[in-house]
Amino acid sequence: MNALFAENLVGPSISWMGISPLLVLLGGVCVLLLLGSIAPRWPKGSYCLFTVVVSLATAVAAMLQWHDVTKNGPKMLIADAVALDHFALLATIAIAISIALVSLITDDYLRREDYDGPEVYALYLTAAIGGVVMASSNDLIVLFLGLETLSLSLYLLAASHRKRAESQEAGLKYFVLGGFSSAFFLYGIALTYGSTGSTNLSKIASALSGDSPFSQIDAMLLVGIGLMLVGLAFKVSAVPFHVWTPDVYEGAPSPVTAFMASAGKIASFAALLRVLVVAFPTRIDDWRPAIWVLAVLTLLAGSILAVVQTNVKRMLAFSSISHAGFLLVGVEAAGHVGDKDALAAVLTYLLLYAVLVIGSFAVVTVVAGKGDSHTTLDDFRGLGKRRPAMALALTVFLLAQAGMPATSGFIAKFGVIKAAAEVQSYSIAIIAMLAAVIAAFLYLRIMVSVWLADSTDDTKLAVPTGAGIAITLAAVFTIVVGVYPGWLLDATRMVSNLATIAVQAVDPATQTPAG
Amino acid sequence: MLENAWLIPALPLAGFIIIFLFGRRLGEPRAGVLATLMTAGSFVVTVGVFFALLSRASEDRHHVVTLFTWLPVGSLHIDMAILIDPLSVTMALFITGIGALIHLYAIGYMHGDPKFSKFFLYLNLFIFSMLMLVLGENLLVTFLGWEGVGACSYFLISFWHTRDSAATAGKKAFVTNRVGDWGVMIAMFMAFSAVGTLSYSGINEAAESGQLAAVTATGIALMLFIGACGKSAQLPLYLWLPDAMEGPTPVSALIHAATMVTSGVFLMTRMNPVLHVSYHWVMTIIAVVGAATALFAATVAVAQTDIKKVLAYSTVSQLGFMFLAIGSGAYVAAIFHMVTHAFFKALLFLGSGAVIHGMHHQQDMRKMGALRKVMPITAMTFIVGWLAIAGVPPFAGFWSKDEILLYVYANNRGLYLVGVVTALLTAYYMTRQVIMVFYGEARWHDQSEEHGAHGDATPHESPWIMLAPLVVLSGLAIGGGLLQLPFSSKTHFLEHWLEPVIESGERNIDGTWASDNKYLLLLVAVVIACLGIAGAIAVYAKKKAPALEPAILANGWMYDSSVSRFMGGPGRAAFSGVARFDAGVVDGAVNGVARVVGSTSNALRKVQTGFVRFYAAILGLGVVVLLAWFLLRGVL
Amino acid sequence: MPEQISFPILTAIVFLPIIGALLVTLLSDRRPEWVKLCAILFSVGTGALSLWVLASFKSSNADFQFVSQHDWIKAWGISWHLGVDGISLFLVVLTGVLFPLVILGIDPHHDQKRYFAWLLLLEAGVMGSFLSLDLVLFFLFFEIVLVPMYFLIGGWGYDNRVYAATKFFLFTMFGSAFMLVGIVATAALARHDVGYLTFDLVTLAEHASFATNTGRWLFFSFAIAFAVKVPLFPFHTWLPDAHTQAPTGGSVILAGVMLKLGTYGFLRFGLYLFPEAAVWARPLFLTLATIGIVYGAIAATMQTDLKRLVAYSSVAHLGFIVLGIFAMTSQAITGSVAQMINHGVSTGALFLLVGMIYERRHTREISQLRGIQKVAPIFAAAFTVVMLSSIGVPGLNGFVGEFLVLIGSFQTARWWTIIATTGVILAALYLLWAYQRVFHGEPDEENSTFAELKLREGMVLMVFIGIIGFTGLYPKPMLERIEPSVDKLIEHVVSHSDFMPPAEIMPPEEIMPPEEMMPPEEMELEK
Amino acid sequence: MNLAVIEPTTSWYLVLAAVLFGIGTVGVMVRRNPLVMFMCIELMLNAVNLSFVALSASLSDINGQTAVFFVLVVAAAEVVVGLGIIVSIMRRRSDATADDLSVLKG
Repeated sequence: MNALFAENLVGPSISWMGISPLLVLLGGVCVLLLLGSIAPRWPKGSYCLFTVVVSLATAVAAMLQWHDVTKNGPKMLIADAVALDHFALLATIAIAISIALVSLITDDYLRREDYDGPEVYALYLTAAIGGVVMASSNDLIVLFLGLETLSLSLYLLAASHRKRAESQEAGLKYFVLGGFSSAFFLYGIALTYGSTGSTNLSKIASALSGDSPFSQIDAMLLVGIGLMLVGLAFKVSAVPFHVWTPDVYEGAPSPVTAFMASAGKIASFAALLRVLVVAFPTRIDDWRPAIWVLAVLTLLAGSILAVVQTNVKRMLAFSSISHAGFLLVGVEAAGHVGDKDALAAVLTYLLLYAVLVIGSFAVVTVVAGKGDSHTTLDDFRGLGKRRPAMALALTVFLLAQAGMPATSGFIAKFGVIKAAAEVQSYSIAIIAMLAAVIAAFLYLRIMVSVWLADSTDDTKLAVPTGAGIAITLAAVFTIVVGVYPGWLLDATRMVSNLATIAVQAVDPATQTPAG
Repeated sequence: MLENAWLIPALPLAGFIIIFLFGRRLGEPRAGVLATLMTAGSFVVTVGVFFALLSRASEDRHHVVTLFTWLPVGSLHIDMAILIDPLSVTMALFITGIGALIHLYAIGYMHGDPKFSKFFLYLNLFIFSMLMLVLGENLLVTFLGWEGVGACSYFLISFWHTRDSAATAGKKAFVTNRVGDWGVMIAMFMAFSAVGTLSYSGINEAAESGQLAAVTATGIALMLFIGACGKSAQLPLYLWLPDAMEGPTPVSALIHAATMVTSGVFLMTRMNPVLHVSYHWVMTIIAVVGAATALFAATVAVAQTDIKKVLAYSTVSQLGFMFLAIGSGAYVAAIFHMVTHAFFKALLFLGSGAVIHGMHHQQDMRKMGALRKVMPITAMTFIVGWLAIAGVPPFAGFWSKDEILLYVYANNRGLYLVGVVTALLTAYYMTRQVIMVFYGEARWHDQSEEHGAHGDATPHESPWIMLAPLVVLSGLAIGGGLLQLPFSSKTHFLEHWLEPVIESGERNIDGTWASDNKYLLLLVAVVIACLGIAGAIAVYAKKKAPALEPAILANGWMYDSSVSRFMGGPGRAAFSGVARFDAGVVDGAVNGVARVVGSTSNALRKVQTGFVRFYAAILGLGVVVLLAWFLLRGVL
Repeated sequence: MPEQISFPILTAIVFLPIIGALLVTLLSDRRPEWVKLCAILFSVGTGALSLWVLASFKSSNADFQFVSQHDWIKAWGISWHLGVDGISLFLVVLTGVLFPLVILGIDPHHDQKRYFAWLLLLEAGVMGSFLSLDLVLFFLFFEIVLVPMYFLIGGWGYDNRVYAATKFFLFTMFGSAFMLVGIVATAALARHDVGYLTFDLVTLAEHASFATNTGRWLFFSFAIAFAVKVPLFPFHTWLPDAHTQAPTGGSVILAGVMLKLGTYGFLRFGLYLFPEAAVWARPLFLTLATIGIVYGAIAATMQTDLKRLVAYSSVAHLGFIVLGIFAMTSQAITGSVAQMINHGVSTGALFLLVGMIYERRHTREISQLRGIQKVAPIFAAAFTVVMLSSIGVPGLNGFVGEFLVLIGSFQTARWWTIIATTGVILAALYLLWAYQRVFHGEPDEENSTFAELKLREGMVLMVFIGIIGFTGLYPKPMLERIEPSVDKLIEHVVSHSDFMPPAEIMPPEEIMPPEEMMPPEEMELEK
Repeated sequence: MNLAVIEPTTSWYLVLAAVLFGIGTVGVMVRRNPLVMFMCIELMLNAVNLSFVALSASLSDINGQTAVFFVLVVAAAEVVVGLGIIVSIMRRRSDATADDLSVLKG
């Protein structure tokens, strides 16, 4: 027993460069909170500016690591607890970009609702930390920590609009259900640990690879996988674990919703892929059917439920659910061993969708007006007349979400469908496309009230700078990627097969003997 | 000369184009004059071509002028080409000749009509199309003309389109003809798939050389006959012709008596080798249909009171005669009758036109009578026409009708009987018409105030420009028989002339009882004609017997009305049924899907109750299901 | 091998309208005449380019010409591959000619800036779909055209426009949903044969070979999309709504070129990529086409709305095209391509005329119209010519395609053709009946003020009528450019399937072996 | 027989943990008071902790027990956040139950 302790108490070596993105974010949080509380109120918009800078710095740091990884190959950090590979870094970059864009929206929003202060930004950053940890974790406990960091920040963000009862309600719902589901997730970890003797994804994988005695204890493991799946399915809001999504998305402040739909989704899907692909490649036949069903349910329920909604925020919530379905199609495809395009496709989808959804919610934020309450279809009537440029941008986002070619949305969908088709899961691909047709109806409905319905009031809408920049950037990005996606795809294609490299990367010295 | 044959259709076309461009500016009467000159010019050219052809040996009286390639696709190669041979030239001669006369007549008849120039526009276009029809070197060029004349007849029937009856009649004519065109098209497809070409020479050679299987030939023949029934107003498609009388009278004379309606006969004659190789019952069918039509129409004509309707039904009946001839293999006789019929029927129509013109557009014969006093020349010429159609020697109609009956007798005595009865009726109803219009007491005085359109109330004789054609035509009606006299084979001018075209199809009746006793049959024909005339005189002039004009005959055996009742009733119901099916079922399915999605959505959204505990329950349920699956995997 | 030419003219044809659309959007609303001028300039420019293509097109060459090929999305083997051959040539020209006419001939009632922008974008999309030789590129354009058309119908249409536009959008998208999966699956499966992932049409068609069933599934995934677009019975119900609600310009374009995307797709992708499956599916599509012909005509007869009537007549006419395509004989397919053009011209003109009627009377209800020929004879004359061409009277363009389709189809699809030919009767029925009700009779007081054709309208119509007359009387230049590519396609089909083209029958002038003479039943058996 | 000799095996602990977890789950579903629901969640977390400990003991692997510490920290953090939210709601309506918070639905 003692020997065991002595041996393990030797602290693991930490490559600080490897986790530099995390450090940058952490530093940002600290500075923001300390200075924010010590120093008097910062000049207008500087919290936002600071957050943008931090997130960009994070992105830069991630890019540096990216090149390093490209040169020396992926590696494991901190006692194999954190993986440093293209997958993690791409997710990190995507998250960073989302924070930057979201903070641009938030700036004016906060002043409009007079909540100006560093807290929200700090929470964005902490959430981002959680997200990055989730995306790069190679150990279930670490993953859980990341997940909680992210979730706790999101609970608070959701409830952050103290004047709106909806916001409070959203916060509570999210909190209760979130805690509920993470309890399941944790229980799943425990059972998995019990049946494999480790919480390290790579070790779990090698433990299950057949030669070890653990491959016998099946039921416990399967329940473990199932429970973890529940936790993650909740996070990615897969039907039937989606119930919280519409309420929370509708209730939460619009920028926060944008953040959940972008960064939150990225992190959750990254985590889902890590767990399934890295830890359980040998259990594919168990979890792939489950994912298949979840995907189909999510696609259909998401797009069908959206049809009769009248609140744009809620509509976008449901649309985000059906997008989750598309992503699950990619996850299902990733289930096939040795298929790396699926991973790339999912990550690309996440990145592109993040930008789209932020753009859309940016417009919603502007239209919602003071009190963040004007979000019904009628409030969007005649937007084409009142703010042609912004209406056009919104149209671009909506068409892109509908998967129209020459927009990033098409590239995203195409990638996923391609991944599915290459592993011969045609049925799910077709279901996905048909769900997209149903979902298109909801985008059309929004466009109808934006362009085709005559406006109720013709008061010119003021578009604040930050939001304006965010919308413009997002729109440009959407079109550019849609027309010329080559560079992005070449980058994402480097996300190589997680499972294999994870197993390679484990250095045999740290292997604990089973038993 | 033959090289310039393209001028024949070109001149009327030129006339059409000029009037199309400057018609308004030309105005009356210059537009009419131009059109007439163009047609006359094309007649002159035709005469020239005729003599050029005559100067050749009879076996190489066959010349093709290719204008340009029309439809070249793969093995299908169709030229826009015209074929000069005895048949086409014969047709062209009387089309352009009579056409020119009727143009002239129309200048007078259409005097003062606001759409004067447009009338001649259509008329020239018609002449052009008709010439393309008869001169065409292949079925498709003929079809071009075939549809062209159909279109023109549509325009001209509904010329006074503000009259609903005229508009309806025009539409009816076109659609009914379309039914026939369906047959022609199918025939073309068959011919192409069997022979690989549509040119007459190709098809006919294939038929003569036995390359054309009897089955295919039969198919082609029948389909063409359907087409012919449409154009030449045979049962059951004759319906449109009586209504076509809504058009101006010159149109009735030109299109619905002399030329267009005979194109069916022409087509059958053109394709006679194909008919020859097809199963023999095809010919029987044609003969029977012809005979039936002839008799049917004759009976109907007996009871008509509209001066033009009588002539219309008589036209149908005479066309029936021509098909009877074709069915009996008497192509020469058919053509012969076609020509003579063109003469006297055009004459009669123009005469009736003159009467109508003189009566200020009164067409009801019951309101006429004793007109010979006020319009003597018209009366004279009309009487000539009457004698010709009644089959009184030595007028043209007598010879051609007798020729037909001769062949029919040799072919099938039953049909001969029908023919004879028809001839009798023909003589009867024509006499009736002449008496009602030109003899008896004048019944038009009481009409004067209603019809005082032109100022003076009493009927008046027509201007010379209308009478001149009448005179010329009556001359032809008298002498037309010279084309083909039965006395010796030397006097069979038409037969010799048409020899190269119809030799393979023409039936040889030498040595049959009929040909041996043809003078006896001549005598029978004369007697029949006289009987008919006498009967009519007895009834209508001497009032010896009551006039027998039952309503059923006046209404054409209720055929037309019942057809239109069917179309208006069940037919229309079926159509609108389809339309309703489309709106309800097919489109309903589409909208149904949408509705289903919508209601599903509405149902599902009820799950989003908003209660946290309920959500938690749903999560729990999900957990249970998911775990159930995994445990299932575990135990398996 | 198709020759590479220095100036990428096809790329220019696709991009010119896009640039135009952007410029139009940037121009200020306060100078409407500039906006219109800009729109006209760019559409005319595009038209001129397309005419240049027509002029310098090598008529006897069956290969793709003016090819321009560059990598676009290397990672996925998608390339910017444009080319034109006999099949697409005239569709491109038609598009190039139709758009300027629409822009010149019809003014939108409001927001003309946006209207023209959408219209130009639409032109780019249509051009792109006709020119692209890469599956994904084609899909891109095929799908992108929905957006401008959606906004044209929804923004400038009539009372029920939003419903119609949405129906149009979703219905078509439903079709392409299957096609996208089909496209990806095709490329993925062809990897083995081709050796690398590519979406290049030519490469796939020449090298890929699919297992019989796979090929059939793939074919159907494409066929659904095209069947909806054509539209083929029973996927046609979006068309009447879209046509009725669309603004005149939209209807003209929709009928003129957009429906052809479907039939063109059948030729270019259905037959070329999956010959075996296409041959196997012949009976189905021949039947659907024939049903469409008769059914569409019957439905048209009973319509009370003039535009709806024309829309259903389109269903019938498009049926002829599909019939020809699946009859797979040289005459039939050449005829189909010709019919695509001719239908585009005559139905386009018909919609233009109906639009003018609506402009004058603000109704499309046949029962509201009467006796127009008396007050507007020239207008009536123009309508008559167009109508006759649509009925298929010889000497006008409508006949050429129809006749070639039928005579070609009769070789391989005898009974279908015989039924289909009844369509010509019905066509006369519904059009003449409508004509009588609208133009004949005494005009009542609303109609007695019907304005005669204006000069500008007359100009536009003259172009249409000119094409109608010329193509009808002298189609040779058109046919001889179409045919080589068609023959090449048929050879491809024959060599990749068990399809037997009808035996070439020599006219009797040539000496022929007896067995080529076959009576109908034998032909029957041979099929 | 002698009770002392009965050694509770791992599975006992696991079953106990499972039962506790179940109670917690049901509690979340049935109770209306936010605080109680929250405590149920805490119960679930602790049930997990129990099973962690039991398993780590049976595996004689220290990592399981370290995990427990992390979980405790997380639970503490959740308390902070959760109470914060609940309090701010209560400040609005002192007698608010979870079911009263159902404005967002459909």
